[in-house]
Amino acid sequence: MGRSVGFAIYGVIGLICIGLPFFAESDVVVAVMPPGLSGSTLLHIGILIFLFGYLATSWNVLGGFCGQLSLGHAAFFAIGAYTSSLLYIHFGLTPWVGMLAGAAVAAVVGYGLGYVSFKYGLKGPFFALVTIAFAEILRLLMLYWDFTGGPLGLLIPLTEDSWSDMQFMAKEPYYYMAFGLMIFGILATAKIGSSRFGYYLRAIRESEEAAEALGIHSMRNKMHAAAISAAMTALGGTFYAQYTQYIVPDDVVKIALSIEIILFAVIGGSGLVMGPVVGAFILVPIGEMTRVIFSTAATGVSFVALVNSDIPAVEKFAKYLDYLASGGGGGLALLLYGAILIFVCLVMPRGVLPALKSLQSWGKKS
Amino acid sequence: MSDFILEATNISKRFGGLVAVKEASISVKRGDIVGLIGPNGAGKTTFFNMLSGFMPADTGEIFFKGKKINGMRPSNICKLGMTRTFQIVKPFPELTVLENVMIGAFNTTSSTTDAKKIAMEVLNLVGYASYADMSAGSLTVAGRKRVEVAKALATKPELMLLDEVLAGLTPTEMWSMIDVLGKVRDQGVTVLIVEHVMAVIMNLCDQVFVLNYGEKIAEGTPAEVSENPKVLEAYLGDDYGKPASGAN
Amino acid sequence: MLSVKNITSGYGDVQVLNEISFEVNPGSIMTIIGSNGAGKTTTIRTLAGLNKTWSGSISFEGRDIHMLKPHERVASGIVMVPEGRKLFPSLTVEENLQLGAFHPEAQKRMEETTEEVLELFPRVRERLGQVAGTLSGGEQQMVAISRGLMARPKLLMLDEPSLGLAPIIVQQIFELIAEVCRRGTTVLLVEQNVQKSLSVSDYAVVMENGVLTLSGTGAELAGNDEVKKAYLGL
Amino acid sequence: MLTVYLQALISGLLIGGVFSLIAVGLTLTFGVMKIKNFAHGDFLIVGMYFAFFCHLLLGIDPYLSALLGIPLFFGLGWIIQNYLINPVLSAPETIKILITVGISLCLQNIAVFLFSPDFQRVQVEYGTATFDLFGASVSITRLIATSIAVFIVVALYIFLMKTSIGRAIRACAEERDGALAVGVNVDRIYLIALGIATSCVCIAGALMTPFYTISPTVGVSFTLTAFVVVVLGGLGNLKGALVGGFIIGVVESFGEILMPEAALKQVATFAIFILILLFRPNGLFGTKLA
Repeated sequence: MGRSVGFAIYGVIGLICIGLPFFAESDVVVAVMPPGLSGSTLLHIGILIFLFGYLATSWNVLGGFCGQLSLGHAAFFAIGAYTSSLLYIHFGLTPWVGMLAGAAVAAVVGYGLGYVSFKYGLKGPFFALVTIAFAEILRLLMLYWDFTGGPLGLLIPLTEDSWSDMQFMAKEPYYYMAFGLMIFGILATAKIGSSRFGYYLRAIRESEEAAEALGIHSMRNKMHAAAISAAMTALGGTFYAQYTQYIVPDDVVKIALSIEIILFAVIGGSGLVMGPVVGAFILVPIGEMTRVIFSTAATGVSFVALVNSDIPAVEKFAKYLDYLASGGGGGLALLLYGAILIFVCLVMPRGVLPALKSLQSWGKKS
Repeated sequence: MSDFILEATNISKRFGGLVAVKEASISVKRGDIVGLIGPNGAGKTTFFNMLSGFMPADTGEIFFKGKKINGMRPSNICKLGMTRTFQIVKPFPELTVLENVMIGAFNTTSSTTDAKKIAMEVLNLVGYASYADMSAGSLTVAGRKRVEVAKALATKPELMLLDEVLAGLTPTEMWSMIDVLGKVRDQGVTVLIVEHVMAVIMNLCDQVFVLNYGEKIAEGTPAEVSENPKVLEAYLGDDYGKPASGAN
Repeated sequence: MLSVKNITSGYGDVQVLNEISFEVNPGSIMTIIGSNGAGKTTTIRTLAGLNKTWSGSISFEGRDIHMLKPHERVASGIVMVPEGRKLFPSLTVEENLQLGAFHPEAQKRMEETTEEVLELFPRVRERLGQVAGTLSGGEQQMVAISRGLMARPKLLMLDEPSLGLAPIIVQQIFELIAEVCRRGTTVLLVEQNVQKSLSVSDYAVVMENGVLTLSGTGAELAGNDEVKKAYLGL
Repeated sequence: MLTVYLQALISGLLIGGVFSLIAVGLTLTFGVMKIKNFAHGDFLIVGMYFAFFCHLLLGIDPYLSALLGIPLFFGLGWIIQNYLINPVLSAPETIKILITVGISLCLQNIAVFLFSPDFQRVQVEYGTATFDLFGASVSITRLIATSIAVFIVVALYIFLMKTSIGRAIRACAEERDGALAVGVNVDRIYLIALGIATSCVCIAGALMTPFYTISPTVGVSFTLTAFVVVVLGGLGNLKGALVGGFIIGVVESFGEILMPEAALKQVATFAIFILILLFRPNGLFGTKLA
């Protein structure tokens, strides 16, 4: 009963997602949207939801199912983005193949990172620290290397609309690709979750010793999880590179990206197939709406100019309040994410999805 | 193949200055239920950890089915047919009872359907099938211990090492667990059991080894061991049997 | 002095104690004996406030204490010497003792108490400057008891003081416990070592699987076949 | 050539003390509460902006505001421990880490919201003053910052070793149950410990303002640096954090001249970090507090 209701809800949301591009520009949708939002931004938000839902789903294989807290997944994202882009720029290789190459590179790196970390028994916060340090090293190297374009990054040469080059002027094709990516992520993790491998990962998460006693080679399985998770994340990186057609290290390997990926998974419900997707569906719109609504900040007063201006203190303060009311210096979206993360940790540590489920069963009982 | 499924000779373990196990030897005959007893802190769990591969032995050799298993990782030892339970039970708390047992069952199959079937058989055997869908984290101590045994049993072991599966149970729970252990033996599984509750050892075991301060102080049938003065002393204090002096 | 009525307690959602009731009379040594896993440690931790009292009541000198926090119970005069001693291993013995007198009342009289305690435990005096983690098991147990006494308890609760000690040391420890009681501190002892603990106890109860099954004076229980059965299953 | 190395050594030592002060707070949190505080470095910006506004609005010297701010810094740590961290102490490790990640996100973005992501500077007249030492130039502000930082670390060490509260803090770090048994109010000790930890970082932040640009995101890299120092010195080891701070300071400044590009200096630091985590997880000096 509960299960079929769940499937029905997912189905309806899925259908709305598929249909959205057809009515994004319709009068009804435009009328209910907050000011400043166009149909195209709506699609952009959709793409971000799917992409982040997919990335969080990829992270979930290692972080959720297997319980190894990686705080450096942006590294794999960047490997995916750069590998396919470099192959495309230098050898004209289609990103469709490039993305597989990126996934392969990421898998090897993930496997290696897993090997050194797990061989020396790094767990919990220490594994997290190694993954952050690894991502930071990669970021610094990418800023330095010539072949990655250094701080200027890579610009993907524009062609006309082309499926083989994975390039389009319109948003719709990207929208459906992102949607497909997310569906692929859901199906892949669902398949993993119900297989022996998935059971093994959860067993390792809950007690590595008990898992070993039952014949589970914990190290090997953890490494497999790291490789799969890394490869899946890299696919998302290629998509991102093609979508934005411009990548720089400070966008694709930043710590904030790693944290956002985890955020969606944890807030939605890590270790569950749908948890990360639910997290992205809840948080990305909140974040993006906040950004859109308060985007006026950029055109408003500059904080530095205000502070250094010679006007009287009272007037200065009044102007400062105006500045805050228009969104201050920004950051509200991430501030909200942080606050929601804290709230979830304190109140529903297993995430929103399990909380909703227990609410549902509680409702049935009473 | 020798009669003995497990043979450990002169194994020792030292932690810093403390010798937890000192040159202890044990041999377990195929098909027996063998008890390993001793007062708290006698080194029984350390002994178990060495046998099951969770701790390397400092000295000595361990043979399982004639194959030397020193240095093998626990998962490989399990694949060979020896599994263990933990004194402080380690259920997978977020998983259901059935899923817990399925994880053991995956030792011999990669199919989820088969694993489910094996797990249900085992749960029926231990009399816990009706709890299959409960989450393991919500069970009582008795329930957790049963799941612990079921998980191990589902790996289809030839030898099971059970670490205090009865401690903390009420008498009723205890007797039903003893019943389970009898059924396990009837399945042809050899059992090596660490236990404080002596009643079990007396009723169930074919052979008993007694450890005290890391050394083996006695071995034999339960009847022989319970008459052994060294054992009485280890358990009840060195002047047991003399009239109590009282506090006054 | 201490009156425990129908308490239940446990860890997480696992219940260990099932409606335990007993009393401790002032100036006496009372012992709870039982095998491993019977719930003895849980009892002491519940009395000390480290485990929550799920139901029932604990009153100490006529005052309900089961709602008090651990440090408030120490201040009211109930002090625990935990199982496994739980010394602060990299602190010196002296610092361990000073920490024993942490609550303000005890801190005021620290010098006086230290003298009294060291007089009782001359071995501890010899080790004052040494780091606690480097002591032998018996010495550590003495420091643990001394640390407990530093709080000037009215009731001292000892959890398995004989654990892991050689028989000769066990003998010494029990003699010291009897001496502590003679000097005016009531003692609640939890032990697996039946014979030794019964020999110093005024009164004892047997605990099995979270319930109390037998009670009597130390001498009565020492000769009891039921006790032997509970331990050896004979 | 030799002067270059001497300069690197001196520059490293001059920032090392500040690293130590930051790391000491982290190691204390680690040792006492077993919390791995991923928000630790972000408290740096609290101290920085505090000093910035004290200087801008009231004309107070940053060194004085480092002192004046202590009640605020301590209170902030106290409140965060009480309302956010104490409630999750018995939760799974992941939740304990994630809540500090949440705190980090909030601190950073509150600063972005209130003060914009732009860089700020505290302009003091002695800001660029230097003196010459064997041909290498020594920045006065860095020298003062490191000296005060080392002074505070030593004072904290004495506090932990000699006072009754200090002993209780060490007791909690070593053996929580033992501390409960002797009647230490452990929850309260935790509040004090995080209060001290945040104070250390915030003071370090204020001390850095005369020579370091202020922005909401500077904290992140210091969180990492602090973890490097703490792991190097031994988790929960105060002396280790003091020495480790100087080692990492020197490593970074040598990295700056030896690596093909100055920006890569942290690659060396992080590489050392990973190697230590793998091969010497107890650090150079073991794991005991103090």
